[in-house]
Amino acid sequence: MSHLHIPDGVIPPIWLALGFSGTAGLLALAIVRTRREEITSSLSRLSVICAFMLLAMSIPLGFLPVHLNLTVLAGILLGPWLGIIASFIVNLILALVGHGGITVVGLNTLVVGSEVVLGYYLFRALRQHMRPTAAAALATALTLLVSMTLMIGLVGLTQIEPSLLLHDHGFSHEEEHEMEALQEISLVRFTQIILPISLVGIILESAVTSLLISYLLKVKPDLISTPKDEGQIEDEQGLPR
Amino acid sequence: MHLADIDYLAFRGDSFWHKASALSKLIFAAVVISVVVVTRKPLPLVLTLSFLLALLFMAGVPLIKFGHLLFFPALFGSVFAFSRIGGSWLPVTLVIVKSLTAASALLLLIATTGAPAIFACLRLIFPPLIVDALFITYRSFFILLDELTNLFTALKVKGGYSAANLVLNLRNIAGALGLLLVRSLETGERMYKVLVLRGYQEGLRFGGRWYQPTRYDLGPLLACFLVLAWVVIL
Amino acid sequence: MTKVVKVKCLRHVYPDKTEVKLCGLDFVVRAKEKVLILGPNGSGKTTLLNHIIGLLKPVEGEVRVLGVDPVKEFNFLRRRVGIVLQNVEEQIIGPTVWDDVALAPRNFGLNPREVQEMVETVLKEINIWHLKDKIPHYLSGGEKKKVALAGAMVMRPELLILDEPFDGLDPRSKKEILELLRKFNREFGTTIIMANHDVNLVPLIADKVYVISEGSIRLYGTPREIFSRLDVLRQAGLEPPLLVELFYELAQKGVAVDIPLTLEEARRQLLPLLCPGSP
Amino acid sequence: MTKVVKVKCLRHVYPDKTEVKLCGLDFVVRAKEKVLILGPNGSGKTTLLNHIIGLLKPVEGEVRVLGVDPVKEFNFLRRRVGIVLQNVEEQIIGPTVWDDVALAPRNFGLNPREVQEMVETVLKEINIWHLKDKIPHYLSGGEKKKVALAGAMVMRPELLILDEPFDGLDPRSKKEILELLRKFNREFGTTIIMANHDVNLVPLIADKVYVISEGSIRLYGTPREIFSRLDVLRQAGLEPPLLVELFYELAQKGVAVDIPLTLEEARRQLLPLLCPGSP
Repeated sequence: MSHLHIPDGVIPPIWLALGFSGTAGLLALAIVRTRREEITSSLSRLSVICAFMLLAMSIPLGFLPVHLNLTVLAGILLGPWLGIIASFIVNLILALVGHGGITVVGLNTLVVGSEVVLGYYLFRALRQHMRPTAAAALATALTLLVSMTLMIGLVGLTQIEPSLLLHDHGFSHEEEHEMEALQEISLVRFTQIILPISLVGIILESAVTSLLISYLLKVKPDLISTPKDEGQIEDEQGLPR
Repeated sequence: MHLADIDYLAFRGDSFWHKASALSKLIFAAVVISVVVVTRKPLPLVLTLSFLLALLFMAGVPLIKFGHLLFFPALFGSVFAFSRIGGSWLPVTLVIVKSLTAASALLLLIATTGAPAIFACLRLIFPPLIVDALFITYRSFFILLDELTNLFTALKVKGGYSAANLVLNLRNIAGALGLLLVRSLETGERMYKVLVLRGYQEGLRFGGRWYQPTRYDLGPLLACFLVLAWVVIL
Repeated sequence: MTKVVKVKCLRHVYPDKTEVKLCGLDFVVRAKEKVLILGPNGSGKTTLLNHIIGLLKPVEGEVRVLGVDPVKEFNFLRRRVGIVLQNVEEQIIGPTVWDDVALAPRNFGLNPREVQEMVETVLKEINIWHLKDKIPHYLSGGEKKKVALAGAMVMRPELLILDEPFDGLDPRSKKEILELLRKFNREFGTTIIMANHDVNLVPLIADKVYVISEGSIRLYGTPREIFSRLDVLRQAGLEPPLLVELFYELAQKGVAVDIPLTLEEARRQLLPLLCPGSP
Repeated sequence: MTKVVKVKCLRHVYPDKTEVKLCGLDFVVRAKEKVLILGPNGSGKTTLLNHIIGLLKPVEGEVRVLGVDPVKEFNFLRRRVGIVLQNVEEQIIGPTVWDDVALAPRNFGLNPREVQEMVETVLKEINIWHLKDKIPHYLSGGEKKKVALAGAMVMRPELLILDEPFDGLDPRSKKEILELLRKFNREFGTTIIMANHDVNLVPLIADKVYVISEGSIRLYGTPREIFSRLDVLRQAGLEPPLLVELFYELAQKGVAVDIPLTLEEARRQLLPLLCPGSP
């Protein structure tokens, strides 16, 4: 489960604000890093990968209520810093079409951004020990498991909201007590709803990421490299800076 | 996600709301969203939602076609609401109304405003690199969408896509996506060349005359006023 | 002869409300014919083909392919109709040439041995057996067209439909593809429908030609009949071949020549008129 | 006349170790010429153009454009050379036609009034002023070509480079683009270099033609000179126009005709030979 499909008005403002400030900080760092490298090349690559992610998400997979996200793939192809920018752009565009609330973009960027970064490093580490396709599958599965936990944690953290909501409207004390009692169970309930869908999603996502990496390795092996290697290839081509 | 359909609607429509400038519509959307986040009063929220639905109708947005864009936020809203609040209906309804209201406000914005005009306004708050990337992502999306459509047609005519056979679909879709990925990266390389040749400087000044106010801006501004008024009064 | 395709006064409305109408003459293709649909870009050629393939459903009008409605019987027709779409880059999906050509037979659930045999046969027929393990992405434009053609012909279709099959090909590749199409038509009796905007192809491949412009089927006939109506061709935004134009003008000046379809025909007519001494 | 471009025995090695060599004749373009590079797909046309543009750096050989090394003086040349690449879709980057055409002048830091004026002028010259607020993905192929041409011409370059500018265009759009190129050349003295594989274009646009095949510049000359060497053309995998071929054969049979470049020329030569009575 990559991004949170949480609509606006569910999560309390304080968390939204925290999400946005965290994202703003990360983005600022990422932009500074990107500008140190070759910006035109980064920009075009970043943009097509964002577009590709958006398209991959829009493909119907049949009857399943999940869609592809390909965040780990984005991490592998873009590296952590550009990957964070990509997370933000994709989330912003998704939010504009009502896929996840606009106020949740900050939090979502943090969740997806963590997937991109984690995916990138896991893939790099695992690649030393196994075939790249296996590394991609494993990196994706691990990353998504971590991010799912993160998300459930986040929902757990932010769940004070409904009771706040009730206080304001002067509901009876019985109802409030009922609420408090329900709080702990509710996280479990939420997990029960989300978990099966997420697991199917994780399996799909890992399989597709691995297949795509193997396709890329066959057709354009030079594209799966760290951004630094790329710069060297371009120098050889004599592309001007 | 119907990005392309919405884009089409934004460019072909010519209602009074289409004619207002992007900035005024963005302000209206921002006002509604802030109301959604901050207020807990049911009546103004329901009023705002009805108002938005009316505006969508008047702007010629086919709600039957884009209804799912409102339905999904409502669905996810209710998943969260039910899992946390349980059976009491009022707060659950409130959460659903909130998600619907916010989603309607965004739908009204993007179905009547070309994405480039919105991106151009975002220049006021975002760093140039991000805005440039938004513009080029938007353009790339449509270039690649054409390719993806062609890939799917090719799959269909070779019997490679059927609603029932998931394994077959996945295998073929992965192949198509692989090709699309390679093509995307190459498109990126070619765009890079084009940007270099045309002297790219950070901060593409795209977006034409987005900031020019028109008399139609009265619409969104009046709407802002109305929404704020009933939130404060009621 | 049996009618393989019949389209009667088609009207289609795209989701964006663009309307394409294809009335005028009926579009009829008989078994074993090679039919060329000529028309400028945007005249409705691809819309017509998409209806025949069954990808689009007409708002009005009738479409019959091999006796059935192509929208309702989409899956039935998929095994019987081979299709080469316009953008060859975006229809070669398999990671290798072999995989791509095997796509359709695998999708139709044939067993591996059959698939193996079919793919081998068609690759050899098209003379691209040596490419079988190549990655399609790195093939030349002409080779890609051949792979797409193999993918369309692998199921041995009765009807082969090609949208702009010669666009972007250099003369040599164009010739090779033309030769292959003629061969399939001759040896297996494959009916062929092609859409194109290049009038110079008419004498090279077409038995029958339909001229489409602005959503109307304007003209139908053999190449010779088509070339005797230069006015309609020009009106449709199509340039007649220079050789045809030259002879048309000569004929109008009173020289006793017919419109030639080939260089050979032109020479045979001119030589005796010019130097009576030569054979 | 000044040499605008000079390329001498080029050798390039791509990152994947493919080597492209372009030796043989020197490639020289003089000011205000319209030069066509003819060759089949894969013969090295695009590689040659990329070196002239400065996108590629030769391993061996010399490239001079407007007197400078295009790789070293890339920024200097960018304002003076307009470029239309093969894949027109991917070079329209702006969200609207106006924005896209304004891209280069804005990037080069011109003030908004100048930009406004330049864009307006070029859009009107190319007759696409009415498209100025359109979104690129709703344009037709021909319109996209024109937008790309506007983007290349907006800075009023001394040199305009086009890679396969007519691919996929129908006759009418082809004619319009040809007319525009001739106009720019005539009115502003723009030097034009085009790569193409369609021999039929030679008489329509080229002052000088280079024939490239298999990494070698085989032939150089005026259209008439090129057409008198049908053997080299055929060897290079290029089909001479039928009209040229007809007259070539007539001449070989002893008929006193020259190779015609246009229909008009052909008719003027034939008519007196056929019916001495007519004017």
